[in-house]
Amino acid sequence: MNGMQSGQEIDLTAFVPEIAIAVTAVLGLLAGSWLPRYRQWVVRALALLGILVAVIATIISMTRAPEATAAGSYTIDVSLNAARLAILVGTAIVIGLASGSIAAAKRESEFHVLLLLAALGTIVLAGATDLLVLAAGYLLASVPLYALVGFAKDRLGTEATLKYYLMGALFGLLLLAGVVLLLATGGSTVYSELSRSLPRGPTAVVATGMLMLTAGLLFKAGSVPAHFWVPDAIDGATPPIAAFIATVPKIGALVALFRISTDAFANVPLDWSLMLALLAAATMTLGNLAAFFQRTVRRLLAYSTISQVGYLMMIIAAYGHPTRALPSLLYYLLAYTVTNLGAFAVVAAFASRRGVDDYRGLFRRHRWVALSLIVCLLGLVGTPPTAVFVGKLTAFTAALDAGMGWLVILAAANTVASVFYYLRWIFVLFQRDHVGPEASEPSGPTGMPRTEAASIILAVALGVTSIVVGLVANPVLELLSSSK
Amino acid sequence: MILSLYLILAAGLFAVGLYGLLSQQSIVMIMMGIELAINGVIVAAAAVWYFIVPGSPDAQTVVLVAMTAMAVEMGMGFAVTTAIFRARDVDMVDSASDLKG
Amino acid sequence: MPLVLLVMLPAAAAVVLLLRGRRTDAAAPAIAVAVAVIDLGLAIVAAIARPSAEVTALNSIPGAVAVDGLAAIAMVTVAAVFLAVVVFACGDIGRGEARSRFFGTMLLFVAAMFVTVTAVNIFTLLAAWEIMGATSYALIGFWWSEPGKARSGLIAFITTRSADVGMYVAAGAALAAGAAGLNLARLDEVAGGWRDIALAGLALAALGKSAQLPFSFWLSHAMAGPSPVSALLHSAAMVAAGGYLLLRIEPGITATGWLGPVVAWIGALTALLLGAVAVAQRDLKQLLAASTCSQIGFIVLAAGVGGVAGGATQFVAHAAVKSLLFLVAGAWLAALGTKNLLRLRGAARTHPVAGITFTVGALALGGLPPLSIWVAKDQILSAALPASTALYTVGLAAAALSAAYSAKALAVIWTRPASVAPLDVRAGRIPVSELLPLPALAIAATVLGVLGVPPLAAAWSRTLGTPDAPTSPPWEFAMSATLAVTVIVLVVWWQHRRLTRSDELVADTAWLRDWLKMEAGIDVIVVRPIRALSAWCSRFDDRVLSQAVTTVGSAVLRLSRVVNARLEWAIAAAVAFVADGARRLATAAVRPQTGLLHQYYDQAIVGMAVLVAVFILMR
Amino acid sequence: MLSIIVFLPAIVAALLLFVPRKRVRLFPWIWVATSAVDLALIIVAWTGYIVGTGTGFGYEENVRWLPMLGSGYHIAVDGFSLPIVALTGVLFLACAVYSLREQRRTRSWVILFLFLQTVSLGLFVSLDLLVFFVFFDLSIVAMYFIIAGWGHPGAARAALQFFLYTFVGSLALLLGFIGLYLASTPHTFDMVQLVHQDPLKGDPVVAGIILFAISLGLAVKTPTVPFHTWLPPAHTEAPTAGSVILAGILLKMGTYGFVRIAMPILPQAWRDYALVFVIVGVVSVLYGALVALAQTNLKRMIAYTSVNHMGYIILGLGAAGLATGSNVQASALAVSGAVTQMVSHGLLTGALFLLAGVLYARGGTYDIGAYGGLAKTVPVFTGLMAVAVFGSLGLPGFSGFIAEFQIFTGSLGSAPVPTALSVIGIVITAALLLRMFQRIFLGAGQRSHDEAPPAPQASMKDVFSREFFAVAPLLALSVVIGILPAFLLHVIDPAARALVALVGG
Repeated sequence: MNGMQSGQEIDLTAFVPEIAIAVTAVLGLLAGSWLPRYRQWVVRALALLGILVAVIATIISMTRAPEATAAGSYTIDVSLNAARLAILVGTAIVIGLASGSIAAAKRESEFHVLLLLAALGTIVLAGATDLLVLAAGYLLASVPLYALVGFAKDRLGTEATLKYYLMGALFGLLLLAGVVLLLATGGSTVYSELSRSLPRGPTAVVATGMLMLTAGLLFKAGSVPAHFWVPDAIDGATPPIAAFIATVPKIGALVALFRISTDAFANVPLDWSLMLALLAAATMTLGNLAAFFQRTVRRLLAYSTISQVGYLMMIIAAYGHPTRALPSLLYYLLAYTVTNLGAFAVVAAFASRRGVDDYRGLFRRHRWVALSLIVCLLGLVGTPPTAVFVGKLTAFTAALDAGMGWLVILAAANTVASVFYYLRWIFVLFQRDHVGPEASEPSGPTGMPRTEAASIILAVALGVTSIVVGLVANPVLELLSSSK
Repeated sequence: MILSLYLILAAGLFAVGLYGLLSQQSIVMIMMGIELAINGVIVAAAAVWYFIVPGSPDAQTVVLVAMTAMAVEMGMGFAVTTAIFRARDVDMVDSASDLKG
Repeated sequence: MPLVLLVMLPAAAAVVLLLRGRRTDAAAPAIAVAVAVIDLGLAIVAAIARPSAEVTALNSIPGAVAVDGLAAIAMVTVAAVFLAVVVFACGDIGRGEARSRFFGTMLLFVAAMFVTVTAVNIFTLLAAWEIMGATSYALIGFWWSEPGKARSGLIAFITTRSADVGMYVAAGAALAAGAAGLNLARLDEVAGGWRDIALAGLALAALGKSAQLPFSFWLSHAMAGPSPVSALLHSAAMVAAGGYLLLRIEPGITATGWLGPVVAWIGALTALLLGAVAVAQRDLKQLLAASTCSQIGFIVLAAGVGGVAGGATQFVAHAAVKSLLFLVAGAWLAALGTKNLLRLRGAARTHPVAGITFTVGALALGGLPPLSIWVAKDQILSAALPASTALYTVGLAAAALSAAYSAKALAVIWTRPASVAPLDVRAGRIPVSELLPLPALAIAATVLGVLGVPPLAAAWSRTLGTPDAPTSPPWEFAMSATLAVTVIVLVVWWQHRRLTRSDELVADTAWLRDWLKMEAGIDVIVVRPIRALSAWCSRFDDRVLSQAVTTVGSAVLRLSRVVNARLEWAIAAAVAFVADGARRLATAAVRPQTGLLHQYYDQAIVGMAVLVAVFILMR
Repeated sequence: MLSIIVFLPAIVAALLLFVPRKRVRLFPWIWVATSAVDLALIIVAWTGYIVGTGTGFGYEENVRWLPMLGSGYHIAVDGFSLPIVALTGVLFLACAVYSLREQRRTRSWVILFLFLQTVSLGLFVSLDLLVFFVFFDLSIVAMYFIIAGWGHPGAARAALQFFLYTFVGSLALLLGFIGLYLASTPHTFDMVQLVHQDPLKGDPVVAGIILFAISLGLAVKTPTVPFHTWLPPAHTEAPTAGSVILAGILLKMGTYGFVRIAMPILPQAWRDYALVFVIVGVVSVLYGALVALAQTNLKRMIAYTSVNHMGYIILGLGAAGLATGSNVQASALAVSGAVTQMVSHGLLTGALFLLAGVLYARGGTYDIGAYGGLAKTVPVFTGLMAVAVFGSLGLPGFSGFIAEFQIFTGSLGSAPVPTALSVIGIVITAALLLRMFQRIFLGAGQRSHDEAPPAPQASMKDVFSREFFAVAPLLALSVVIGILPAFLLHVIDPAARALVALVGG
């Protein structure tokens, strides 16, 4: 309980980002209910403004020493700040992607508000060092997304949201149960307390509690065995939302998982690292294999995100060597956010093309988008010099350093396998010359809706970014490894 | 001694709920199962607070959080049910299986 | 400097001619002759001045050439023969032909030959050696459009090159043995197994080039080329180069101890068997070809028994003689359109110049004293005699055979054709340019014998830097001389009779019949066995040796097909198997994603339960 | 200086992306100009290098890129890289000249090749494992697009096979690099430092594993038996210029990796396992030759001869590892022979593939049996092919002989039997190349062939000037090296000696 004594009075300035988002959400809700439909862009602007503020605040707080506040239940350190940045930027990008499809739609403001709330919940997830905050964050991060997935209220959207919601409910239940079990055995919900008290508790119960708690995070991260919602939800939701749920929640969940592994579970006399390694192995393998013969790009990307989570879990499994693992994890998360959103941006730009084959000849008509798509996909493969390559490199290094050679070999094998389906997509981009005239295209060069320009610009920008981030990896890594 | 009784009760609730949500196909029934299980969790939390860590606010908060979760998910669940019922008037999960593979 | 010019001049001319192509066809002969003349002069200068040159090629291995006694002799010989051949070719390779390709290749060839004879180390030698082989391919296949010509060239090139493998190995062995810069002269200094390997490798390459057993067959294919090519290849260059190389490394060969006898025996047997083959031939060029093998065999024998002086004499003498004979044969081929002995009957009478010069050459070839080759052979034999009597006897027999075939050819060309259907004289006039070189060569063939006369012989040996050739006992001279003379006389007489007889002479007298008895006796005692032996040998040569090679070749082909089919398939199949397994797994991996939520629930819960169990049991 | 040479093509490519499509006819000429300028710069660098030290590293640039990972943008040239860099410049120029008439999507074609040129140059000058790996992977990507985008009908599959195969290799390579990184103290990816540290001196087991990983990656790229099965389809399906670069440059990345990374950084392990490499080399030599002998498709045949020629390189390098005592100097000869072979193979096989492309442009098929007696109709083409054939069968006066002679001579002392066996390879190679030459060009005329429709030969045109000026310089260069090898060998020699000093026992 010494957490209570410390930081009894909560320093609000440390929470500026969270507060900014929350306030923006509330304001957005209020404004949205007053504004006429054609003026709802105000809410969008408001949301972006709030995010901007939050980002600036985050950058400022990066300069400050890490601190545990709110009775030790919330820790503001480099991982949280990195997570904040990734989440906020990701959210902003999603807003940009959605601007085309959602503009002047009714309930636009709700869309943005829900998005902001989900982002807020994810941030909380990333910062929590207390099981209760974790649970709260989980709820806040999940519930708005249920609504967003079904936002279109169409046939597939509702089915997607149904599955997403029911899976979420189940794993939220497990998470709560886990909280209670750990509380019962550890006598507290603060990580620092738990790390001291858990080793003394009855192992079987502790083990069950740990896994049940983790189950919730696995759900958010979309990892085995809680991955079932990923393809269906991403397939059913609108592209911007798909991009969001495929990218942003994972950031918070994985940071939280790393945090809880190092802060709370480290001393438990169980091979937690091996457990995580097994989960990582299962996740990456299943994701890659399942992606092999996907015909629609969204499901393909969905499974590819699963496999990416597997690689990320590989880093978490190496939590024993935080000096190497933590920067690697955070960098990989940033890189993954940029690259994955880039790929989804292309999908959003050409929402009409669902199947892989619909992308035939894209290189011909939209050279830049196609190029950035290629960059992003090769980036997801881990081809240098994209950002994910550096991420994968550090990941492999960390895992090898932690003595998990087998896992690295498996990851390498998986990477090779992944080449197969990414290339299938890339190859289609050039294929036009082998098939007939341009008439066979769903949308001609001019036939492309004007509204998706934003997505196109974003796609190109993200493609460039993912290379730039790769080339200037060093300062980023230095920044990320400044603490711990 | 008493604690174990509470825990048994909690476990029972949890198990029944789990069985419910695994066996049922109707969305509403599944939600019922989830609620039951959460109730079990709440009971357990209360017991923990009373017998193991009296005086600590954590356990109480757990109860609160659990109840919030219950409420929120209930609301969410009915929203989803109505939505899907509107979209394709079904309320059974197995009749919503277009997304697969 | 003269040395560099000697090589560079023809090389440069060759490059020009080959690059310009047909455009220089007209000028090609003139250029070639000019180069040949200058080269002869340069060769003589170099032979006196004994220069040496060196260019840095590889690290620590220079490309170096130098002239010592042996090289000087060889150079002059090559230059002279080349001049003769080129002059002849001006007439033989007609206007229509791709002259600049022909002369260009010839010049390249001779440049390589010059480097070969003057090479100081194995690197230089091998370079020139291989270029010689490749150019010979181009020359033999000169008429590439005619079916089989190119193939003959290929067989020649491949056969010699597979022998050259020995030279590559030799180079490596020499370096491993530490012979500084792979110097040929130093080979005998270093000791141990590497030296033996090196020398064996060199010897192998040499035997291949000089068409010794078991490589002889390629030479008969080499006949596919134009006559000047055959003349050059067989007399002074390609084939002779093999013998020359053996002479050059003779000190090393003797140093190894075991290699000498092997080489000597190979040479002796080649001389014997191929000589017999020659006797059996009905085609003039084939006969000459076989005889080349057997004559070079003597050089090889000399190198084996350490008779460098004799070997060198043989080299020179044979160069003159054989180039002469080939040129005449070529002239007749061009003029009369045949090289079939029976149809050449009486050719000497219709073409006196060619006939006479041919006669001189043939007599010299037959070892008629005191002509050049007789002297050379005797020097060799007398060197072989102390080594082993068996060798000596074989050599002697071979000599007898060479007498026999030369005599056969002589008899044929001089025997007046049967009155009916004389081959029309006007059919073929031999152009002057083709006649020009013949007398000179004939004279050379005659007088080169003086090299064996004691005072000169001593000088000769000094030039070569070898101990004086052991002067053999008088009876040896006597015997070989008588042998040669007898055989020649007998064969000519018998052959002549045969020809005339088989034409007419219906009625004949008893005493003639007695003669016939004698003739029959000779027939039974001498001719039949020779015939049989030669026939068998030629069969052996054709069937067994060349067959062996063809079978080896086809075997390699078959093997490669098998490798291609089976192994390639196997590896590809392995890859395919992996891919297929991945495919199966992939389909399996999608199966859980049934789209039915309650099944997701079951799977998730079961998964969690398993995880918990594993996790608890894992510690 | 060096960075300019490396990135000039990429910069031009980037600029070209903004040039409107209307100007597409300019692109090939721009490419030619760029490659020419680059080559000129390389020549300047070469002379500067000789005039300067002539040994060790020249034009060194070391920029901190990822100090966190102990990796930097560290590039330089030395006796090993300089010749291959020059080769790269030459071959790309030749390809540029050859594709002046490229009609299909010229824009992407030119840009891809310029990009690939930067990648290749960058790989050969890089002194940092990560930079090396980056370029190694990018080369695969670029080549994938070239094969898949411009190849013959079966290209898609061949390209995928190529990509997967070499990508597996590159990952093995990456794991090996990471292993080296973790083994070194302080952790670094810098080759020079790694050579200096010799991190795994004391740990033969790990060294063996890492050497295995690295060698696997490089062997796939080289390729050696049994990792070569991607090569024939890739070559057969690739467009001509693609085949040239693939055979001339990309294959060298494997062998270059051996001399640049595997040998100097893991000398002890190299010594321990040298015999394996020798055997692999010999097998590749003989196997490649035998299989090539059985081919009826010209491009496949050339591809297999590549396997054979690469085998010599591996043999020489392996023998250098076996060398002891007096043979060490000899093995220096073998190493310089191996490097010479890289250059020589680049030139000659490049020429052969270009000529194969010329043949295909005329006859529409690579089937050797479909041709015959072409020498009548296309004398110049015949001459070029004859020179290329004789060159690549290792005839003296061509670079191939210089290379193979050095390899054989230098290796025999250390590995007598394997070397002697591999010498047989040159006989088989000679036989198969000449057989091919005779079937296509010599003889009475074209033979009637069942499978392949006889190619139109009466109407066959002789080489166009662009084709001639693409091929002839390569052959001329090969002859120059064959006659005056000193200028090349003096550059290679110091590096070879230094390497042998590291590896030689």
